[in-house]
Amino acid sequence: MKTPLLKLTGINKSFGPIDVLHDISLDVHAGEVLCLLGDNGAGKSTLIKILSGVHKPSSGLMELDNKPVSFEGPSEASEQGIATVHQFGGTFPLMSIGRSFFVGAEPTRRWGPFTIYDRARANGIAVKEMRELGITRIDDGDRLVGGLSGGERQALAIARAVHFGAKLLILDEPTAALGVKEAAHVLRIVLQARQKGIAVVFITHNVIHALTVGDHFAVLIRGAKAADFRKGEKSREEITDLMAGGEQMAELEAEIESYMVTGEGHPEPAKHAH
Amino acid sequence: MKTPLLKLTGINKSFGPIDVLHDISLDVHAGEVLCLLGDNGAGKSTLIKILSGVHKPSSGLMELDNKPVSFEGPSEASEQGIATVHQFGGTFPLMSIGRSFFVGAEPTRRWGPFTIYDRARANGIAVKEMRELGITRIDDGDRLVGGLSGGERQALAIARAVHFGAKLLILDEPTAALGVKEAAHVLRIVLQARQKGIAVVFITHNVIHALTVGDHFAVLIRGAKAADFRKGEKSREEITDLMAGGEQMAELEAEIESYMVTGEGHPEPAKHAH
Amino acid sequence: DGAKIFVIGGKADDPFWSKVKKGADDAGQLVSAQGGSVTWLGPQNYDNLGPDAADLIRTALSQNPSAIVGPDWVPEAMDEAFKAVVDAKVPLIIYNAGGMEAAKTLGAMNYIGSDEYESGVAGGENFAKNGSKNVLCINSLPGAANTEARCKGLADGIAKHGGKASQLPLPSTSFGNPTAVAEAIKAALLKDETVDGVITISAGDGNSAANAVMQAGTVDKVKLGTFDMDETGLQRIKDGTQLFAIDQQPYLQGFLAVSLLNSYVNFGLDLPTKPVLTGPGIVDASNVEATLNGVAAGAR
Amino acid sequence: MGSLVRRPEIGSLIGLIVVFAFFSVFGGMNFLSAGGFASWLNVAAGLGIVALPVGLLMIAGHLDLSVGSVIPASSMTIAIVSGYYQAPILVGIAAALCLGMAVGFINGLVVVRTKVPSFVVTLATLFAVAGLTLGLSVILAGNTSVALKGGPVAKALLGQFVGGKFQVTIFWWIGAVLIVGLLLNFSRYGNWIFAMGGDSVSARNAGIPTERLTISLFVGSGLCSAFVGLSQALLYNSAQVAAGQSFIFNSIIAVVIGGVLLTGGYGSVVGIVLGTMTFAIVNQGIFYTGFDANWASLIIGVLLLVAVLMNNTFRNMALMYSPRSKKGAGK
Amino acid sequence: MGSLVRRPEIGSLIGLIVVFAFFSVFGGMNFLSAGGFASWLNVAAGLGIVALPVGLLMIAGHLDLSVGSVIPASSMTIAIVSGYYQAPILVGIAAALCLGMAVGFINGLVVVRTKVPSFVVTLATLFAVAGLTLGLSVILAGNTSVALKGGPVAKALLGQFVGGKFQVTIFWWIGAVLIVGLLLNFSRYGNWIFAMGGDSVSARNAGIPTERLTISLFVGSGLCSAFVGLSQALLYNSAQVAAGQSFIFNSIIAVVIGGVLLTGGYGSVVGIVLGTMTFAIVNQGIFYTGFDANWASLIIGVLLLVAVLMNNTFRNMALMYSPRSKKGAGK
Ligand SMILES: Nc1ncnc2c1ncn2[C@@H]1O[C@H](COP(=O)(O)OP(=O)(O)OP(=O)(O)O)[C@@H](O)[C@H]1O
Ligand SMILES: Nc1ncnc2c1ncn2[C@@H]1O[C@H](COP(=O)(O)OP(=O)(O)OP(=O)(O)O)[C@@H](O)[C@H]1O
Ligand SMILES: [Mg+2]
Ligand SMILES: [Mg+2]
Repeated sequence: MKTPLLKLTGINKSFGPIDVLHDISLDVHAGEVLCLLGDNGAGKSTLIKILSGVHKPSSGLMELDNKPVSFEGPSEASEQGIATVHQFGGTFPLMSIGRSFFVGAEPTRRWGPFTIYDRARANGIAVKEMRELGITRIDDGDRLVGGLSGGERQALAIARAVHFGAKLLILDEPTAALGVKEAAHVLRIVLQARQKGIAVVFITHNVIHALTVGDHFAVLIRGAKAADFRKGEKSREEITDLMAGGEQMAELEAEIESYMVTGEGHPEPAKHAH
Repeated sequence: MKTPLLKLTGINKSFGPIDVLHDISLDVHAGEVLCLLGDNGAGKSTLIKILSGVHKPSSGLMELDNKPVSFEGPSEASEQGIATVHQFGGTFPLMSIGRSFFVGAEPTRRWGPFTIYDRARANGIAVKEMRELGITRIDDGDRLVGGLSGGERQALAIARAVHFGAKLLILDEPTAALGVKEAAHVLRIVLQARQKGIAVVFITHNVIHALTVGDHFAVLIRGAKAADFRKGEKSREEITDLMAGGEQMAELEAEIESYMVTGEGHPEPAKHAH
Repeated sequence: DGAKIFVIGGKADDPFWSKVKKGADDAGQLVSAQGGSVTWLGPQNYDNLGPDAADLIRTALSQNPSAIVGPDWVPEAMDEAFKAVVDAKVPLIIYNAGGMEAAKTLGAMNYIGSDEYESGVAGGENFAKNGSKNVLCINSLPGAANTEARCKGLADGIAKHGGKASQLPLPSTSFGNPTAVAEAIKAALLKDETVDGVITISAGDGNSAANAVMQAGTVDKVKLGTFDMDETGLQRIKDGTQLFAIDQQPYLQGFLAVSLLNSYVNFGLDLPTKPVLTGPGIVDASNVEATLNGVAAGAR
Repeated sequence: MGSLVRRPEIGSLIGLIVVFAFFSVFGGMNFLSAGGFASWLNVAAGLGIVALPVGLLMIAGHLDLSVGSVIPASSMTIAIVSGYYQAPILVGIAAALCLGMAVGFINGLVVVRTKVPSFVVTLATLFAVAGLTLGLSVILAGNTSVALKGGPVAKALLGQFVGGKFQVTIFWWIGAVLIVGLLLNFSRYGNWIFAMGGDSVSARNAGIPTERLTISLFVGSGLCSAFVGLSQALLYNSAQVAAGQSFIFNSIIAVVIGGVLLTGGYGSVVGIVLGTMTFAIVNQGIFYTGFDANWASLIIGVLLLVAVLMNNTFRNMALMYSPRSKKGAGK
Repeated sequence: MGSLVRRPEIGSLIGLIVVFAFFSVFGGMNFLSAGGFASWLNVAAGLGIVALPVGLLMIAGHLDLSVGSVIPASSMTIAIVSGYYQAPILVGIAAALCLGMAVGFINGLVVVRTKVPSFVVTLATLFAVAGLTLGLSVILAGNTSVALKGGPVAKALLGQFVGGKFQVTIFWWIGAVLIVGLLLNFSRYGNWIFAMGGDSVSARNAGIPTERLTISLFVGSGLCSAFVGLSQALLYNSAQVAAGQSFIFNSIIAVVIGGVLLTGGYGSVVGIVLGTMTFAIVNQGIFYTGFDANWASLIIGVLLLVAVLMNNTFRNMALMYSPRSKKGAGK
């Protein structure tokens, strides 16, 4: 097996007295999608904030390409080719689409003695990359981000990360606000990135999305790694139970189905309500 | 058929020059769940903002219990028993869970000559209602909302609406940020509300969630109502295509599956990647 | 122990009051040499001059003072506090504002100084003497008791000789911005061509006024005066581009008040001269040379 | 246990203790005497009555700069009505209070209707009211300062020194603190104010009458400013027109030192009170130290920074502190 | 087509036109003469040089109150160094500018390190620098006002009236506008400033060196304030200790009238320039009208409100306007 692109060993993280992550060890390989699964509050976002340099781990070792690293801030992580879409934010409502796309990595051109921001190029690239994600309604890179719908904004953040994710692309619930078509585009993009040899960390609460893109799965329960397996090693039901924090979902689902029966006839009762 | 609780006839809405909703007519019945589906930017949130009094329609008629209504603001709608969870916001990061839960409808008790805010009761109810949604880790209603995870906040907003939704409960992508367990709890709660005779408007991008709770489906495409059907009248594939804005998803899905094949073996290829 | 003397005065960064303070501090060196102390209490601003000063008097009184000096700027607001000082048998000298009148009614030992109003009158008379008929009094701090008194006195002084003076109150947005003050004065000069005299309530504003007169092209017609003075202004008097500056000899007000109280507390000495007048004096081309040295030392 | 230490106001309290200790050391017994206490309590009372509603506004996400001209305007109103025109003192008081509420109402109405930031709106009324005060005073009373003699009852209630040292406004301040404290912590309005400052769109969506609430808060701030103005006129038997910018800054400073977020959504009455006292002590304590007055501003600046730093550090520590050590992640 | 009308600055421009028209009618020929133009341009220049960096800071989500004491501190520095001690004028200029940058650096560092809101930090430095200026001036020069005679070169570059009317600072202002305009619209730093003001956490996550950027912006504002201070000293041949507190408010006002959001994230250089000019015209135009100067503040207040209302209305209209009528929903 090749050496992992990113290797975590015994990572712990606490905020003041609150321990959020326990002794997490994890490998991320180039050309593979790692699905990070877990209940609300399990610590997924906290873990990827450590990968992307937002937080520093309280203890533990992080190795990139076999060399120990410690990021002083997000800019160091992005210099190493790690691009992240965080769960919230990441776009700036009062900025134009082009500017928001390139924030922190602006394209420039020479203008006489000056190096100036290349607005036309920024807008062009931003619009093109959004289109790649199936957002075809946006043709003007000067529009303000604030005027976009929730899903459109999410797509912008993802497009940005895909554009800059040289080595490792981290997506924290990227499909949460997206419509079925846009979500499918994101899954496609993730698989394309994988094909290009980029490592992807993908967080989702949607089992189908996870099963569609994941090569490798890690499940967090209450801040500890509860399971770590490869595609095909566990059934969908087992994965669902793990995502629910290790609890049996069968009972809850039975209850839901009992309510559903009160409705007047329905097609093919879905096995898992997630 | 009974008269609808809420009836929209020919609703239009435009923001300045931008037309967002076209001639929408819709019935919402007590004791039924109406699933509002549609692509990103289709106008779903705008439509429910009209129902909840946030926006006024540019034209069209809205009838509640057979009487024409026009809400001057959200407070009038909530006085009529309409409770809404909007897509973003709705909780206040720097307020306690109990206060945030009861904002605008504070429980009070007598204290000598004064009527004072009943903190203990507010906290108690808030924590209990969160627990109903499967959020069992929260036991202190004095904790600040800002310290909750994304899903926990979403659950708080939903718990609040469920508590106050006397007649009509509107949920805009309530399960977007939730884990599988919490999402299942929300679905259960929706079905429970339906059983109690409450009307529910439910927006989601998740076909399975829609099929689980919906009695009635309305699909918006580019601001116009493209389809309006009851449970069982359309197949899951047809619904998925409608949710994608009327486009054929088959091609995109085939592309995704072609990428997936490059992975090393995977279980039961999911038919629809949504 | 020596005398513990409290001096109530204006803002420490006010050019006029910094000279009073210098006088008090210089006299204070002797006081400290004799084991006493001098403490300066001044308001942060002149927004609320009477009440703030009354509070300062009470603050001084709460520290077991041997003696207090203070100006009676707003008698209605401050007299109650001064009476408390006298009731507590603390020797009191009124200075700078109020006059012997106030000192008598309050039961103070003496009055030292000129008076804002009297200074204004002297300025008005001096304008009249030099042929000005229509004078503008530039008030960059309108509404404050001390600056209003200056402009009021000026108007009364010139009126005695048949001229007239009007006040140009500047909005608070201009305070402390010399350009805004200069441009306002220039505009007023352009608007009313009969104006043939300008006086400012402070030496700093005087520099702006000189500039305004220059910009308006009225150097020959408009005569310039200031309350108080600084080196730049005196240089103009020397060069002939400014007519005069009104001098109250603020240094002496602080110096004499502290010295007298110190001698009284330590040795029971008292002056029969009542009141002790330090001004108003007029500095013009005739006596500017002698004044310049004192100004350079921060005493005038 | 721990619930006291956990309160975020602990930060403001420690800031207050630091400056108090500083001046106790350098100001000596005089600072600690009744007169010394009166000296900063009197200042704190006037400032505090204004800082309370300004703090509420700030929690609700607004600012009110117009207090700086409402105070002198109200002073002049009572002085002109009851001093110059000799109307009964009650009429003067009513006129001054109405003036304050009217200015507040206009502020609130314009902010709500036009959506112009309250900073700009109240700045405009600051100038407008200052201009009106100056212009009308000169026209009506022919003077920029007017004397006022209150009757014995008015004096006793509003313009008296208790024990020759303590202004009665201190008691009014205590009353105001109780009312505002009740309002913020124990009434639904308190909830509304926090919600509005936290996210005004969500607050409106939650059914809070944000417009009415905003207007009420501005009226409250106008009322309190007018009260301070008229009580000063009664206390000092006179009123003067002046462009008072100091109250504007000072009230904002007091509120911010008290831990209220400038951006709204967070703050407490206890914090505002502690902030007001801290600021008053820093400002007045300096007179007890014997330091050269030339350095007063420097010392004030440094102490302000120290107080706020203490405040921030301890508030963060308090927010981090959790009553029982929570082992087990995800919590 | 339409791209000009769509620019949000159209609002500020119309606000400016309204007040200009007002004073053209009431101020008559004097206001429209070269002297009349100079009158407000001179004021706008000094204010504008400070308003630019203050505006950048505001877009980035910060405030700087310390300009109010950096200006007199820098005036005093050059006057003491080159006036009192007779050092070459270049040394004085350098000393004054260094002082400004040092204060800015301290502001930035403290804001970045302690996370205390910049309002409080710069308030503390406002007091501290004012105190230091007073204390040191009295110790060093024994005076609170010091005369300064600049040499011919220094005078020509910094303290001259072109044509006897126009201050050279106007040209420095134009230069500053060009530089800041370039910075904000055509450099990556502009992007960073907007992003930081919009959402500083996301900006940091996006790899922007927010700390360095914040410090640089404060240094810039210190530098510009110092420049204004020293040019005033050269222009008026003297320097006073008394604080230029009006600059604090005035710079914020100018920036806000120019459409910059007080909460950060939005604004433009053109807007700041238009706001500065509007404010200067309102302030100085009044002296060209025949109105009684007692009403100056009232008129300033009303015109400010009118200008901002115009501004808001037209900005919203401009943002609503879309070049081609977009039929078809969802767009
Ligand atoms: N800055 C912080 N300070 C204190 N506690 C925190 C902080 N950030 C996160 N937590 C806590 O850590 C836990 C894990 O949070 P995290 O955001 O990583 O969860 P998550 O797995 O991403 O959940 P979700 O699926 O809801 O997004 C939560 O209980 C949260 O309250
Ligand atoms: N206040 C507004 N001003 C201008 N345009 C708006 C406004 N609100 C929404 N829109 C536009 O209306 C369209 C519909 O927006 P809406 O938020 O209703 O979509 P949605 O169906 O809820 O999408 P999503 O699934 O992404 O949440 C979008 O194209 C959006 O840009
Ligand atoms: Mg998360
Ligand atoms: Mg939506």
